[in-house]
Amino acid sequence: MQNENAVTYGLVNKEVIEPLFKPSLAWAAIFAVDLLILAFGVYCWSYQLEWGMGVAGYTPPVFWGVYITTFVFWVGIGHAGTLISAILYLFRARFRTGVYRAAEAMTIFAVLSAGLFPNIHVGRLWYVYFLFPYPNQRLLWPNFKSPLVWDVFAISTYLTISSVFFFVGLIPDIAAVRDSNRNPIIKKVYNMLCFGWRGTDTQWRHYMAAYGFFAALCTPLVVSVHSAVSWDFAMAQTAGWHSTIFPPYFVAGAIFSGCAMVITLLVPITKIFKWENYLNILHFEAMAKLCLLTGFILTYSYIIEHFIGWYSDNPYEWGIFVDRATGQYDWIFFMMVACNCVIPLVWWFKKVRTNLWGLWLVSIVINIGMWFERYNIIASSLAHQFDPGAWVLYVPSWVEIGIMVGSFAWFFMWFLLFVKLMPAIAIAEIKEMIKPPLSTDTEEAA
Amino acid sequence: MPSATGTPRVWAVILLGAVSFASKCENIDVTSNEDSFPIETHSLLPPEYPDDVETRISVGSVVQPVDPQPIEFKHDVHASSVEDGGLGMSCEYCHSNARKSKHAGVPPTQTCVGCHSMIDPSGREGLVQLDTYIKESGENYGQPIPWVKVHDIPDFVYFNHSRHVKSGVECTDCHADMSKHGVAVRAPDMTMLMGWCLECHAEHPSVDANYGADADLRRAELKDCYTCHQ
Amino acid sequence: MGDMNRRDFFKVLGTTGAVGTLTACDPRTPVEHIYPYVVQPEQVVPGAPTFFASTCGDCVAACGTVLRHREGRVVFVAGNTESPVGQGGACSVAISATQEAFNADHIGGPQKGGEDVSWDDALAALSAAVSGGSATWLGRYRTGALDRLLGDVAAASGMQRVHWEAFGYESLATASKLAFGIDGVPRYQVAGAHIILSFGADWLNTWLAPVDHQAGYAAARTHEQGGFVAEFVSIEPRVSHTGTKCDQWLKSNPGTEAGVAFALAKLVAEKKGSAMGAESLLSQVDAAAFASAAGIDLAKLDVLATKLAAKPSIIFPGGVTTQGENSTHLALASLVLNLVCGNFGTTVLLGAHTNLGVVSSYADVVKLLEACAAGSVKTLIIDELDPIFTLPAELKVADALKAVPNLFVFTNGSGDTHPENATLLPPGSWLEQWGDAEPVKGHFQIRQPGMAPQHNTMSQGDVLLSVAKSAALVIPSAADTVEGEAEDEAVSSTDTYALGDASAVPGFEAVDFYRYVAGHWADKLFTGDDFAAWWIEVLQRGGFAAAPSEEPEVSLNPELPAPNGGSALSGNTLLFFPHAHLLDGRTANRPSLHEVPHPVSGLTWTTWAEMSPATAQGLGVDKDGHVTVASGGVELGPLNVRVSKGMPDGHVAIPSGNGHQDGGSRYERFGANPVRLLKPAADPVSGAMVYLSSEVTVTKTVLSGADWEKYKRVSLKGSEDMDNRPVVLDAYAPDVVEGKEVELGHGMGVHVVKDPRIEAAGMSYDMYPEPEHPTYRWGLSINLDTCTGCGACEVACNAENNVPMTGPEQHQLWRYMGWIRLDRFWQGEGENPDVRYSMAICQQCAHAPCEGVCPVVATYHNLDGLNAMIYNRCVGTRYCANNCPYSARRFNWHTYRWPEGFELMLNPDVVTREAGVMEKCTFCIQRIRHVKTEARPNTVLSQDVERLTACAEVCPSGSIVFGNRKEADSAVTKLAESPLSYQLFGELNTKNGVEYLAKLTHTKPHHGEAHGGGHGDGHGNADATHGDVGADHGDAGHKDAAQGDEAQGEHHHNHGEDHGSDADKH
Amino acid sequence: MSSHVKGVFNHLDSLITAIDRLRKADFDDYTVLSPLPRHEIEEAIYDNEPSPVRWWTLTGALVGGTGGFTLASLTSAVWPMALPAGKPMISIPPFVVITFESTVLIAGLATLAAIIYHCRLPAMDLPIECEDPRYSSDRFGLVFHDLEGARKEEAIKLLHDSGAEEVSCADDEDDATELVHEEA
Repeated sequence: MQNENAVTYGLVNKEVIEPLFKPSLAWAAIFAVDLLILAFGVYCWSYQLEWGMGVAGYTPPVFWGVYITTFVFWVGIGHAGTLISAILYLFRARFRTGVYRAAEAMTIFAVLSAGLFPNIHVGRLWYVYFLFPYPNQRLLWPNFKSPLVWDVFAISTYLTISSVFFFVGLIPDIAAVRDSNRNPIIKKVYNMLCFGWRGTDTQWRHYMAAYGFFAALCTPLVVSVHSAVSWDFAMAQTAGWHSTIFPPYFVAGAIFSGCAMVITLLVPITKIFKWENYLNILHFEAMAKLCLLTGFILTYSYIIEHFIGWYSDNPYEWGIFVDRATGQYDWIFFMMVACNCVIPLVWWFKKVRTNLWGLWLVSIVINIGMWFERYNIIASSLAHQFDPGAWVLYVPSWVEIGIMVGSFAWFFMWFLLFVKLMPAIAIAEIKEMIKPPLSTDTEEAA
Repeated sequence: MPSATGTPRVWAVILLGAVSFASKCENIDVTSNEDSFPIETHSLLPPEYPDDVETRISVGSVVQPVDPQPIEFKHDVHASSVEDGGLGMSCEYCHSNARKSKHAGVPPTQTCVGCHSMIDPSGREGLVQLDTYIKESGENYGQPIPWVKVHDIPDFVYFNHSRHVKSGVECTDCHADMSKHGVAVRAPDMTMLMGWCLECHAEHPSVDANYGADADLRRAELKDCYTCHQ
Repeated sequence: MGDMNRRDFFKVLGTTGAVGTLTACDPRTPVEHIYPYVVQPEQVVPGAPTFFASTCGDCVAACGTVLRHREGRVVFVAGNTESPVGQGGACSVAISATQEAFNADHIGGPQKGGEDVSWDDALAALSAAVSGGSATWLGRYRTGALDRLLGDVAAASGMQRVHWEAFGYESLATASKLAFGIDGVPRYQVAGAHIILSFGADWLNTWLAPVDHQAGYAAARTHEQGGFVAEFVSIEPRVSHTGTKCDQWLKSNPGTEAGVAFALAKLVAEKKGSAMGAESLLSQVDAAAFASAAGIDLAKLDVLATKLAAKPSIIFPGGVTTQGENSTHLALASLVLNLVCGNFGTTVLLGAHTNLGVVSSYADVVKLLEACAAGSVKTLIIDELDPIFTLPAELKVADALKAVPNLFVFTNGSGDTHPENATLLPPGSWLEQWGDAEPVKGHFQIRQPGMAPQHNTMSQGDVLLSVAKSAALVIPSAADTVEGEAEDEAVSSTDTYALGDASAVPGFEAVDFYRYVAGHWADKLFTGDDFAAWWIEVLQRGGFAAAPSEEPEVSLNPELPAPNGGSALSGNTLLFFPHAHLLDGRTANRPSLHEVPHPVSGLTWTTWAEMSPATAQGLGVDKDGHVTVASGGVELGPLNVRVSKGMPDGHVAIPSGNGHQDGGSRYERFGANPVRLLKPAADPVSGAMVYLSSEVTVTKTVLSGADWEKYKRVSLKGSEDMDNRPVVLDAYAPDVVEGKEVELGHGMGVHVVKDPRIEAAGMSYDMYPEPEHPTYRWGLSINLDTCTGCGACEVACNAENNVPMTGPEQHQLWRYMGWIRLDRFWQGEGENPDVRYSMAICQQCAHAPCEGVCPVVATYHNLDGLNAMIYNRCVGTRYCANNCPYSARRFNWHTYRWPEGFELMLNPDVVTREAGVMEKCTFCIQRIRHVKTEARPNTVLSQDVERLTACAEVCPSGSIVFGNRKEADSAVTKLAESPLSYQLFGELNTKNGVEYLAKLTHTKPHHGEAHGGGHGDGHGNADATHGDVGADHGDAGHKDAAQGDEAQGEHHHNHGEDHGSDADKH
Repeated sequence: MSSHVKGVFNHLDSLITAIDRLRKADFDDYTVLSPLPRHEIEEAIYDNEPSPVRWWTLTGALVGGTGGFTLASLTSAVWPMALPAGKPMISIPPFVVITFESTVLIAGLATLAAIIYHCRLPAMDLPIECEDPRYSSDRFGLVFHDLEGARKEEAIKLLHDSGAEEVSCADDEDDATELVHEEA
């Protein structure tokens, strides 16, 4: 808090809760457009369900494409939230407080989007329940040795625990919203949502203990989820995927893209809701620095990946890396390197990373770059597999692009609803950052 | 700081990028060659059966009532023992392929004619029904009797009657004791679900009887998915 | 049974269930019925197959076949191992015959002007026309009973017979007649040849008896059989499909092949010191002039002649591509060369020669058409020919046919020849007909129907008999000789189907063609006492071999015309070549033959223009481009471009078979028909059609929008070469023959460095032990040397396993569903094309990458060593397919269905798959299950399984061998132990069930190749390859490629460089 | 009906003072309400005694871990002949992932259960004196739920002395409601 002395407990409540429940015309317009795009995405999916997976541009042996690319992209986005809220909570990083609620919400919605994609992607959606372990008369169970089942476990655990963590964090703030609102229906609903929270000493005591444990549980989970996603690739034999570097590389990439997405989302919100008291250039700069760090890890991973491909003298490995850089997908490779390795370097200049435009634009570039990184890994490796007799070119179809765009609309739908219905800044925790009101202060002032 | 004039420009750039990417998209026409290369759709709504298709309700393992058969064939009269007032015929007299083929076989009209040409049908409904088929078939080889299927094995299941019969599995181990039933029925426990097959697939006493020392291996093989799935 | 008619016999038992997908939400399911037989035939057991021996009727080869019959329909066609032509193999055309019978566009019965007419009316019209005299029969080559019946009817009615086929053999027949006085063409027995020389005949795929040739070729290339590995030299302007198997390609200028053959004959005669009676002919040959006209170095011919003089050889004549104005001379020259080399009686047979029946020439057909146009032909009967499609546009065949008052066309509805004025008479497919053939002099084969006619059809034989009867022709019929009750009884008691009452026709008792055939056989072939027993045996075995014909003493007719070596054609020539599957277009109505990628180009559902890289560059097109080819005002295009290293610069090659303009079948209208570009011309000696003279202009076509989408075609062969990856390894043939240490791949691929200490310590490289296989470990051995890329395995696999046809739009996205991907890698350049075929299928790995990643255990390793795939458990995550290094899995992107009619050809033992399900090769699990079930409770199988899988069963060259690797003495185990055997991408250690045998090469390998990018110094010097040169190069020291270290890698490099410089000096 | 005493504090230190005093005076039926968690309050009331939530988390983790591993192993054993990719029936590396994820999942859910149990959620029937909108904004509360007579007086005095901004008491619900209104 730059000016934490000027902020009082009451002011926090007022400023954070004020923008809720009053949809502006702009908000309504954006929400309407968002719903339209989402409807198109839903149409694309139903079209695909009706006609079969073939309406997507899959070109065997490219069996994974835009859907898995977008899945990994959203899982990656989903990383920043829990990272910020859990790991930074344990490390007591001060800049976390203003950012974490929105970041966590972003996580949940990103994982919700990500969770759609395995369903969109499978050939027989109507049998997708086979992937879950449940007792059945056939005595059949999933294959716990498959990375996809690890994914099922990792993603569903991550979604469950993050949601619980997110919701537990929200309870006192929902109570605050309830108390500040006069509408009896909202009061009633929010009272139910916060389980009648009143902030008694017993409640706070167990709450805080549990919150610490959640943070502790989420921390390894953050690392494990994207590692599990990376194992989808690393555990496969496919050249360009089969690499031990993948888990750290993917986790770094996830944090990179997640932090970028936080910047992308929070810069406009801060401006619109006038939350400079709680979210300001210092927070964004800290996020940008985190991006710079993870961006460097990512660049290093790219270099190492290519170096090992060359050094191994394995024609398949090296073939794939040469093909990525010079083959039919060279422009994707170029996008990836430009957006992830080169352009973010402008954040080394303090002028850029303390300028909201500089932050916002580069963060969007990073998000685009990270999508292309996943596309680069998935499509190019599969289009250029071991057997030269099966080398193809995969181009996505409009159905795939429609569903991908629809997933963004799905994500933003939740986020738009969230900022209007829930306090996007953690009221109680902001208060913890503020010096508590003491009788001595009053005396001094007097 | 974001300004009012800057925002549309940014969106325009993003939109342009999206459009240029989308223009590279594949457009897959699934319906262009319906005559030559038909593709079936999976309707999101329940299928609509044309009026001329008879349907019946079938929910999972629930034992369904069987539709009326064209002839009210009395299994009990044919199959129950002579002491019980039946004819004591063996199952394989009519279902004669059970030992030879994967289908047990439904007898040709010819088989019925063998005895029923000497039996006066008058007054008995089932026999009258049969008689019309025999008369139709007779010299002119008329239409076969359109029996209604009682058990429907899914297409992806490989089931071979002869393997089971030759191994010493009795007909009544799976089918109801037809000497006690009239028209063909489904035994209540014969759910035709995988779990039901598994109940005795590796456990049936015939495994020990037939394979002796190799029985353990054979039991494992009997649980191989490829034993029953194709 | 005596009173049954043929339809009742095959009355269908309808126990096939509905294939519909049942979604979970709707509780209703259609009621299904069981329709039992009314009278059950004794030999039919519902659910069990019945087999009928028969004879293929799709080309002159007439291979023996076995039809698998299930519940009233033929579901699979395989080769008959008892047949000398074919020897158990079957080609793609024979296997796809079910698609002819069940074709949705098959006409339901006789038609006139698009209207259905009754057989009675059609036959009455035909009888009236034939008995009116001056009828002409224009049809395919026919042998056996039909030939005899035609002869009888012709004699009695004055009918004229013209027997011609596109891509026919009139030049060779004329040359044989001219040189040796035989009717028919020689039979080529490749098995004994050490040197195989061909002048453009596509003898492995479409020419004469390809299945037979392939079996012989495989024998000649297998050193275990003869102690040698034959060397194949191809002298032709373009590397044909057969030419892709050659060890040396001598590129001739188009039109000069006859000269090369004459020059070689002269050189061989000089070396052998004897011209075997061709002295006067060869004295007129100027070898140097002929060689230089052909653009081939005389020294190379001299090397070749030395080999021909020293070793047994076989020389094939020219084929369609090289059929120019002197095609008879080319055929003659090849016969003379065979004579000089001493091949008659060993590899080239004149006694048991190939029998084509009556052979008329293209000139005869042209003459007939002129007569038609002039109105002097009153009655024309066309027997399964498609003259409008297969004759040049300039002849205006359609107009000529319209001028015929009584036109009758035997056709099942496909093809372009169905003019308005014609009466179409559907004969049905050969799967539904009685008949016979005499493909080789002295060898007789029976054609037995495998099912009742699916449509209202009547075979040619039956039609002719009916015509003879109603026209009351008195003909010396074969039926006369079926005398006495005994033989009559025999024919009717064969229990195959019963005869009706014999109608009393004066002097003519055979009421149907079945009886006629039986009578013919009784008359010609039967010598014993018990006709019934003999006949049953004939039907069971599919034929009858009379005593082998004596090989005659060969003497060359001394008065042969002066040798015409031909001259190189100027300008851009159209090199017309037959499509491997579509032949002259007669099979273009079978979707499966379009669906299977063309073996060399990989293109499907299209016609393409093949050109050399330089030509393509000159035109500014690449493999994605399009061109238009024009000649004499006829334009053909847009055609897809295929850039091939096996093309001469400047010329363009276009395959036949595609592009019916008015085709009766929906599957015939793809692509374009290059015959339209040809100018009508005939060889003056034999009257054969000239395919080689047309000068064409090629222009680039730029397409956009919908046109681009429509003509955009993707070759289903990924990379042109192996990109230095160890897919198809090679071995140096002389090393193999001499039993030396064989080094596979010559340094190509990944060297897995293994530490000997690990094994010494008793440790394993594997994290987990190999799974146990208690009884069976099914394995397949694929010989990539004898594999000719004919594609029979692909067609058979698709037919056996109900693989859906997806069509051109889906192919643009590579969604070909066939489980076999026949890869073609063009490794070499110039004289050594070094084309390698690889049959990529599921390798049935013991440590399969696909299995571990399936989240629902839909794929797993079973106790028999199979990589099982349970379709109904599959959710469709497609992870397995991503993880398959062999890209062997196929995914059902849509619920592909079969057009109406085609669902009848489905194999009832295999389920069809719905959208979202992964599928792949299962080693024909339904067949494995069948043999295991037959043997139970024993585990030792009661039958030989070497050819159990569909691909192995039909493979004409026997390159695919199936078996149990747990049995030490099974063929597949022995092959796996061969030093030539390797596993695909063995360094991945997936422990495959499929083993490949390396391709053998007669080119001394260069180690530099492996590291030098594949196009470097290693190529283009085939002259320096055989025998002495380079014999000092590294044979020793490469005991184990797996132990190769850095130093050895360098060693390889040095050899490459050394050799390269040697070659330069040479 | 209860008779409660309610003190509203503006300052944290005053609240802590009040808690310390009333503990010395042996009051035990009181509740402290605050808009944010402050360690000072917890220390003052519970003397740093750790919350029992940790046992829930530990139990959940142990159950989840063993459960996950057992589930994976036992289900693999149902089909001993269908072993994918040659991996043994119980392959440790893949099962470690499952074990880890189920550990976290069950531990997290157990912790959630702990909150619900120990915080007595849902807390819809808290005494009326605990309901004050200011407690979630900028005021602290210290309420006694059921005091009579002298103890009540003592409590009121104690609150006043500690620096409570406002002290009120009521004998039934209506009064309490009134009090709230007064504040507003």
